[in-house]
Amino acid sequence: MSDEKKYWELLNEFEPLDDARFKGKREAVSSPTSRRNFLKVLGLGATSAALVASCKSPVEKAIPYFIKPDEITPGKAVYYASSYFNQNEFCNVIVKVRDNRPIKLEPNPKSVITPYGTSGRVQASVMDVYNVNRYRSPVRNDETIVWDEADNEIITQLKELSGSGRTVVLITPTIISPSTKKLIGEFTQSFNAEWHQYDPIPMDGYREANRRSFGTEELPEYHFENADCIVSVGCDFLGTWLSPVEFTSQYSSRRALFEENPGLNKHYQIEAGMSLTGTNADTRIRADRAEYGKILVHLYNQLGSQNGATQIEATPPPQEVTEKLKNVINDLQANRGRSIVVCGDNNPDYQVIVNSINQMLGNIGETIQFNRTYNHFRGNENWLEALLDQNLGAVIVWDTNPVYSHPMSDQIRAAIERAPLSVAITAQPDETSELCKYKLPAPGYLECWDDAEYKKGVVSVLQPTLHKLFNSRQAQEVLLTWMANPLSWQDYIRENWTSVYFTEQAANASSSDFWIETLRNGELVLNNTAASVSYNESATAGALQTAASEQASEGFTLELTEGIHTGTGHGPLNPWLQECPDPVTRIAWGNYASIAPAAARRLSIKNGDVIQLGNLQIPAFVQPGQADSTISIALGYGRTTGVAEEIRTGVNAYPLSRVESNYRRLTVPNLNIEPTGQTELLALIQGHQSMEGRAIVRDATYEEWKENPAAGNEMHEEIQKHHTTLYPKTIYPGHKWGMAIDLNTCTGCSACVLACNTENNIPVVGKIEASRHHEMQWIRIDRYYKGDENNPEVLRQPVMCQHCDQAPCENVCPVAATNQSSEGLNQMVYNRCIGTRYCNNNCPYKVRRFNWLDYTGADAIPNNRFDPANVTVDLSRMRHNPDVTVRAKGVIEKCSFCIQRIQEKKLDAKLEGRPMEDGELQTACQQACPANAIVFGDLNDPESRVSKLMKNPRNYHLLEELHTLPAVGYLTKIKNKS
Amino acid sequence: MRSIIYGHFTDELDLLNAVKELQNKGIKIDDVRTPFPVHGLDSVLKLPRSRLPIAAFIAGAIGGSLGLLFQIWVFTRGWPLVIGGKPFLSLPSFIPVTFELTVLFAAFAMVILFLVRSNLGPGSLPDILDEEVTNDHFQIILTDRNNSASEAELEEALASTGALGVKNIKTDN
Amino acid sequence: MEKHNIPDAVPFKFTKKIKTALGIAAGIGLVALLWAVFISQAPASRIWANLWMNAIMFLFLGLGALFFWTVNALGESTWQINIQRILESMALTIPFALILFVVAFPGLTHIFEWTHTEHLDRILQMKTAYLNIPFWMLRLAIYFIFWSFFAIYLRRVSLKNDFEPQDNYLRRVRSTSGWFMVFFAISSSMAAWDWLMSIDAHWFSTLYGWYIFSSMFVAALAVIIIIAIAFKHFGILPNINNEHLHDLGKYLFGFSIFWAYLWISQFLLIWYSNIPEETVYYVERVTHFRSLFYLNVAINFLFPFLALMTRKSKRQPVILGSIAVLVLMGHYLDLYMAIMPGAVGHENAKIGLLEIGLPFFYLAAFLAIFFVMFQKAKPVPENHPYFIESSDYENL
Amino acid sequence: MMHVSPVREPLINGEKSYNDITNDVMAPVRAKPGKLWYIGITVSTIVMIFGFAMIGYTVWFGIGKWGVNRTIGWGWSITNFVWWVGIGHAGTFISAILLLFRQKWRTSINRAAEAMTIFAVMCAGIFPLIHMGRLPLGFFILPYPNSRELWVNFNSPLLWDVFAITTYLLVSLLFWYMGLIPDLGTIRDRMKTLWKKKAYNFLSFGWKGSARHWHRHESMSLILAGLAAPLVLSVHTIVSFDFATSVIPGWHTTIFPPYFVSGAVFSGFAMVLTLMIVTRKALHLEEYITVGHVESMNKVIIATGSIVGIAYITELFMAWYSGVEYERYAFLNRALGPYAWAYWIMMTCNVISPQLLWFKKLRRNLTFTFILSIFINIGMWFERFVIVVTSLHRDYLPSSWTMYKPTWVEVAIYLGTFGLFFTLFFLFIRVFPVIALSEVKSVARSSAKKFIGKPIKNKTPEK
Repeated sequence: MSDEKKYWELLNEFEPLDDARFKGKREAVSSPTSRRNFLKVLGLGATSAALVASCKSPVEKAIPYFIKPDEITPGKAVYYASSYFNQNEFCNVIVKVRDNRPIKLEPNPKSVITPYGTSGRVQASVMDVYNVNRYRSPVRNDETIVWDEADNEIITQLKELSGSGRTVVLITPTIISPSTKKLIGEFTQSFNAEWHQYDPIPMDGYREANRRSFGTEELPEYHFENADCIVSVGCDFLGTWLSPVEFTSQYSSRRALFEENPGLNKHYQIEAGMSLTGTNADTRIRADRAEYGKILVHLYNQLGSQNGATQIEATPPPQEVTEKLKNVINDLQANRGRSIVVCGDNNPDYQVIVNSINQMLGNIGETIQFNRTYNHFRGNENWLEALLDQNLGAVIVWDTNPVYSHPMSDQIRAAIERAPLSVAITAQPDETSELCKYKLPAPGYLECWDDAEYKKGVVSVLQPTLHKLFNSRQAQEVLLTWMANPLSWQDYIRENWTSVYFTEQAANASSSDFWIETLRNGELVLNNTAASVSYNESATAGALQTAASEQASEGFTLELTEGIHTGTGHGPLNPWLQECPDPVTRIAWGNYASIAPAAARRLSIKNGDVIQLGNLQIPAFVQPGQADSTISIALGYGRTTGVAEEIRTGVNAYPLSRVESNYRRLTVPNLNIEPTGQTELLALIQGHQSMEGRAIVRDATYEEWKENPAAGNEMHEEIQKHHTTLYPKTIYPGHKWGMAIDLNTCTGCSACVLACNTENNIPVVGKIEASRHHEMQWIRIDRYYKGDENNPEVLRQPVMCQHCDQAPCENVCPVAATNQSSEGLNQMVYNRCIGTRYCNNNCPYKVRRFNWLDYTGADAIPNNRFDPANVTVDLSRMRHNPDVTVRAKGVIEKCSFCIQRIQEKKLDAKLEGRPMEDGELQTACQQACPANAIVFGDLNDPESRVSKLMKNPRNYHLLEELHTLPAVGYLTKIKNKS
Repeated sequence: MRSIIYGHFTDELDLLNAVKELQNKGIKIDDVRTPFPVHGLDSVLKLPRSRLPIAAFIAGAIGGSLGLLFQIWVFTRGWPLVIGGKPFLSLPSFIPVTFELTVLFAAFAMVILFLVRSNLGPGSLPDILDEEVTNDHFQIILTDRNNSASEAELEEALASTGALGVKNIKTDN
Repeated sequence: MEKHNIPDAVPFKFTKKIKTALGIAAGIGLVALLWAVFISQAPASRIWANLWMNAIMFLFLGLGALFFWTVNALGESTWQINIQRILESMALTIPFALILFVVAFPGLTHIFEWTHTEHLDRILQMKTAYLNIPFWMLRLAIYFIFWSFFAIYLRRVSLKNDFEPQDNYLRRVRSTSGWFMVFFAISSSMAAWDWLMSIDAHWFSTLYGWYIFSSMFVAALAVIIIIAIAFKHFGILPNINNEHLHDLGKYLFGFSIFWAYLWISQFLLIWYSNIPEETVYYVERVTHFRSLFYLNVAINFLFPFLALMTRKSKRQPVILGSIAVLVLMGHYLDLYMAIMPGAVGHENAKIGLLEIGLPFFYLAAFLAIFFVMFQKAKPVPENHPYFIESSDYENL
Repeated sequence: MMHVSPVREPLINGEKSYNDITNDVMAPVRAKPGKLWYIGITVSTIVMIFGFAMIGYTVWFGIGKWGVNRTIGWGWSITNFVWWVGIGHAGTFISAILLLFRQKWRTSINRAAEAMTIFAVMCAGIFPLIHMGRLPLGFFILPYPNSRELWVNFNSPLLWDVFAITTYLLVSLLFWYMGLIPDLGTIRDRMKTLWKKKAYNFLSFGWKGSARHWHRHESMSLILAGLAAPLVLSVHTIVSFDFATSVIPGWHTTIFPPYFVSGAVFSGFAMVLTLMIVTRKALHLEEYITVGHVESMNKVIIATGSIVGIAYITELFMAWYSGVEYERYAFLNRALGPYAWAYWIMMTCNVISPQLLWFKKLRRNLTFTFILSIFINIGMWFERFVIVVTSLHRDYLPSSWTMYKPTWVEVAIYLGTFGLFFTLFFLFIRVFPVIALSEVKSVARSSAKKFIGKPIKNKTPEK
């Protein structure tokens, strides 16, 4: 047996280690038992949630309306423009509100930042609003109090403390809201408070480097769409870095390879751990995390020699890396002014080198511009000093959780406990808020008024789409109250806008029109004031010196990365995010230490073996492509407070991060691995990594494509030619729906998966069920490795129901619960399904999902609900899309091509007496895709985009040799290999 | 009121001979009862071939056609559905059910007819003259109603074939 | 042993009259062949395919009889002892079939696509390890050697018993039959793949071997029935009675259903999944040979099924005999459907003088060998331990 | 009387008179059950009840309590289903097909084998029902008229199964019971207690042994056999269609119908042997179920086992020959993949071990036969496991490949069906004669030791 073969076996079929854990006793949910009850409670829930914010009159019953409010039509959704912001993710969104409940977030096509596509976290965020663990009213220590009491006590103490010279510290995450900033300014003045912004994964090192290189702390905007050559040193710009949704759109626009758009960019990724971006790279160069500095110096030296910069003495990176870097250097040099070099390390020295390389290549002002600079990531480590100071009087923690996310957790805890006054203003309990004396409940962002200036000169608004569910108050409202400002927060924002932005525009004459117009659009774009920066080379030498003199790491280097779904620690609260498998490892529910196959073999570590790393115990996962001496762990896991017991997963790795010369460092050198002998369950959704040489994801190189646009897909024509059939052709007289998926633009970000979850009421099954392969997602993103285990090529493929014209599943259902619609949809009739799972067995794509247990509470049998994530309690059920049936235990479900959307748009067109337009109808996955990889439409219309894509030489159907005639087409993956 | 004269043998070959002997004497045999089907007895007794197979064939044909027609009706008239791209009239798919219904109808019709024709069934009370008939007695039953000969002559004739335990009883039916 | 009143068999004479009749039949066949070659200028593939088809049919009759003989021996069956010499003589035609195969060898390239080694596609290249001329020939030789050996050896054992009853006769026959059965089980399927399935070289079906076996067996049964009725009629085997015909009729009835069962199993499964690599076989036949395709099922299943359902028809020589003739022609058609669409193609495949005439030659040859063989031995194996049982039994 | 050649082995040993036969066979019905019987029925009833409780548990909480998953939708449930149905085939094969082939040795074993058929089919029938996610709505599978004019899918092999299994159970029951009524009459006439007499009379439908009845009965039995023979073929054929109609490599193969039938008979005979070797001993029926019977059954086993073996090899070869990469992989994976152990258990038990039966000594060795029959039972279970699980666990898209491991719930349900089977079997041997009395008597004359080779006394002339 060859080594390669062995390797795939090592990774094969992760066996659930501990089936005994699966006790299945989850009847904790004390709620309705029958379907009738379910409906009743749904109604009640809606009532108790009161109604939309703008709805003035109290309404007694949800449906039917006795007196119908103007803006609500039962069964018809209302859409509001708003925005989502969390850490590094910002999206202008449209909130879909049905029967007064926000149920879905969609991209705002008018936005200049994110006109299409969202991230997965945005999609899942609707669940946060209905989270059962939220604070429901103000709490003093453990005692529930009323707002007035809290206000009075806090104001008194604040005045007292600031009067007595003790410091008042307000810690917030980065605030991008101009109005809030103004308000906080007023607050700090009136209470003599210090305001600090804190980012768990900060970018203050970048800002410092820019200050040194360009004399400005601004974070520039990157134009990946203009870059012909992208070189990323450990920077996950498609997954977690700076503004991934935006970057994905930009990047993918250069991957959509058609005759009219033939310029494929070239992407090099030099990295240690396998990142989402790395898996998409044309060439991925594997290098240890400890080599990044040397690599940057090497790049600088080599490029500098061609661009007249001074060389510096430095040991070059290992031979195998330098060998591969030659191409990188040549390509960068060849694409001066049309390339981007980025590095994903918060070390200011590294960033200074990156800046000088970009300067050297003439990229500054071209692909990297300081016009619409980013406003987020303003956090730094300065707050620590103030907090740990003995003079600390009051600490107000606003929706931030340093106790969890900072390595000096213990000192912070002590400081907060010591402080005479500690107040937490947050929606959901967290490790920090629980320490505070006062816990003031804040609403979720869908219940809030706010504004946001994510990028300079692009200001968005947030408006509530739901009456506050609990007795909560926005932090801004709290501050207003404390300052005794009589304005409501909404009016405050409006006044601020009138004074600041109204004058900047000319389209609306009256300020109220302007306000309404802004709310309608969700975004105001101010004139672009081109900023000029002056480059200063002098900082570079020092940075190069520091980087070149870095000590090599002994043993392993640990690299902490942001979890693509969990973010900085917000994700674990959201069961959808936890259940969505990581796009690289395909593991859901929890983190793990990724180690290289060679290292794993050397240390006899297998998937799930718990290892000791510093003082951390964490299960190991053998990750192909991982650098030999680097271990990668995702941050954001291991939350304990505010997360239901059952869904507490993973390990908090923040304590291993460090602060070095006042910058957070997410690497730890000189670590050793100790196997503990224990094992832990990993919910590995995809057990097999190799395509086994099958033509599942068809790929070719850019060169081949230029020769022949059908490169890699030659067999398509061959197979079509040999298609014989014993059946007559089925006629689809009206529409014939179809979908085309561009494998070249898809990055695997999983926004589609989460959008589908939200749109189609897909249940959450929890870690143990997921590990038993009982996951329910209707769309999955298959990931295959190809080639060398040390640095495999990665191919991805989103797979949902293929809606075959000759579907094997339909044939075998004994009760005809699944059949073909007259529009070419493979229909699934839940009511009729008796759950034989025969269809699923006979589905060659394995896209059918079975309700193994009563995940939703829709089952007729009482006391059997299985809901580890508490997502089917009355509150959480309010997020359900009422157009989609909640499936009962024992039925099969699967992708419906969002039939509810099809019907809605068809009806709209019919009422308006016009034919449907191409593109008018979008499926949820398509809508959420920031890469524009999914196109849906009518195959009977030869002019539709999807029809044209189906005729593209790159198009093929999955397993087309079986003659199932899928309605989904895939466009080949084209890599720009050198 | 009639007389029933019966006697038995312990060997089926003796029975066959006795039957032939009695028939040669022109005596009509009312019934022969045996513990198992004796080969050759039906031809000696000149029992007509059973028509149960014909009944089975007819019932099977009915069952099969009903099944086939029903399936055709459902898929082409009742509610035609496109299933896996198959034609509505997907005849090969109809074969199994048609076949099963053929067999089911044939088997049931035949068994029911057998029971009705033989007057057997749950609760049927047989006229058992000798309990050993179901063990090892091969019994010949004569009745004066079928024969012109007298009771005594019948008894005599039966005894002369070597029948054992010849008895004569009177019955109303 | 007590004497049973079993009529004595009359030794058979291969008379001149029969020889003349066979000569005429052979002549018809030759004329048909010559006409096709020289006058109608039929395409070469059609002529070679016909020679191939008839050779296989010729072999099948003998091989089917050998199978019937051995399977009865293994099942300790008795009723067929009276016709055993018919089976033996039919089985002895097997070695002669090799000559007919050899006659068709020059045309193999016209019949088998995979012999064109210079332009094979991807799939066919993968099969060359199995589908190549030397290995194919080797297998063919092995099949013939073993089949001929078993036929000749069993015959010898059987004849020996005629002169001096052997104590171990039954045991020897049974164990030889057992070995034959093991070999036959594998070789019959493989021969079907080699000689028939590989004509449609891309296509495959796991059932194919058994399907061809059933067709072969029914064809052989039909010939056995025809000969048995004829021999009974002409007094050669007077102790063939209605019970024997009834049993033969049941076999024909049952195995016609069995054939139909395999036919529908194969068709239904391929029709149901509709995967191109499999449907290609049926698409060709259903599109271009539509009427023959359905006629095949009608002749080989519907007719014998309906006609032989009653007890009477099975015991009635005229009905049974005519159904047997029909079924024999039906399985000739079945073989035609297996070979022609792939080997000749729908453009050239026809049912003309060649297809109707040529079988007469092969039939005459078959019968000639059969008669010679039958003549050589006693018409019934009198010393067979079950001989009396065979003459004395009844059907219900 | 038909002549029986002197070289034949007697079907009944001992100098048995008809009365002896009656008494020997009826003994278990008459006698008070022994201690072993009580232990047996208690154990099997407890196991059965536990199994049913686990079925209830599954229905209540969902199929998720089993080890099946998104890739392997059918695990033990359908494996067990096919296994039990297969076992059921022996009874019908013995009583119908052997009747058509005039194999007289069937008479001693057909009654018990048919009873086993019915019990096995009952056990089998449980699985397709409980494997449904929504058992309470299982009636949807029946084509009953309803207000929505919705009918079932006649294209679905699972629906064919509904018809096939129901028909099979009903027709087998008819066939078995019609054969039983003369024997129930015999028991009735031997019973001394009035209520028992009445009960058995009720059960025997008032049988009195009239020649006319026998005449019709024989004719009916023959036609029922004629119907049951293709029926038994059709049942496992349709069960094989469950797999063979699909597009899954390893499932979709045309040889499945005859191969499944053959495998069914193979496993069924093994089960008959397992049961009969014990039963003949326990009920002292050694002279009726002789070593000769065992040898005959062993011959059927080797025949069907070899057919199964050839089918395995054909499948393997054809997977290679097809040139289809999925087919090739599926079979390679069977033999060498993670479930190779199951494949080799199957191969060893089903193909290799029965080859030992070529030796006459072993064919006639009861201990060996008993052990072998257990091997075959295991092997045939694994055959179905291999087909169901290894084909599914790695099908077309490697991304979806998984492994399958049963949970204790599945195991308990399987054991529960054993409980059901043996409970019924224990009741059966107490209430009904395990050997077809009248049929044995009808061959006793010609095939019992003392008559063999004797001349024909009177020959019926040709009509």
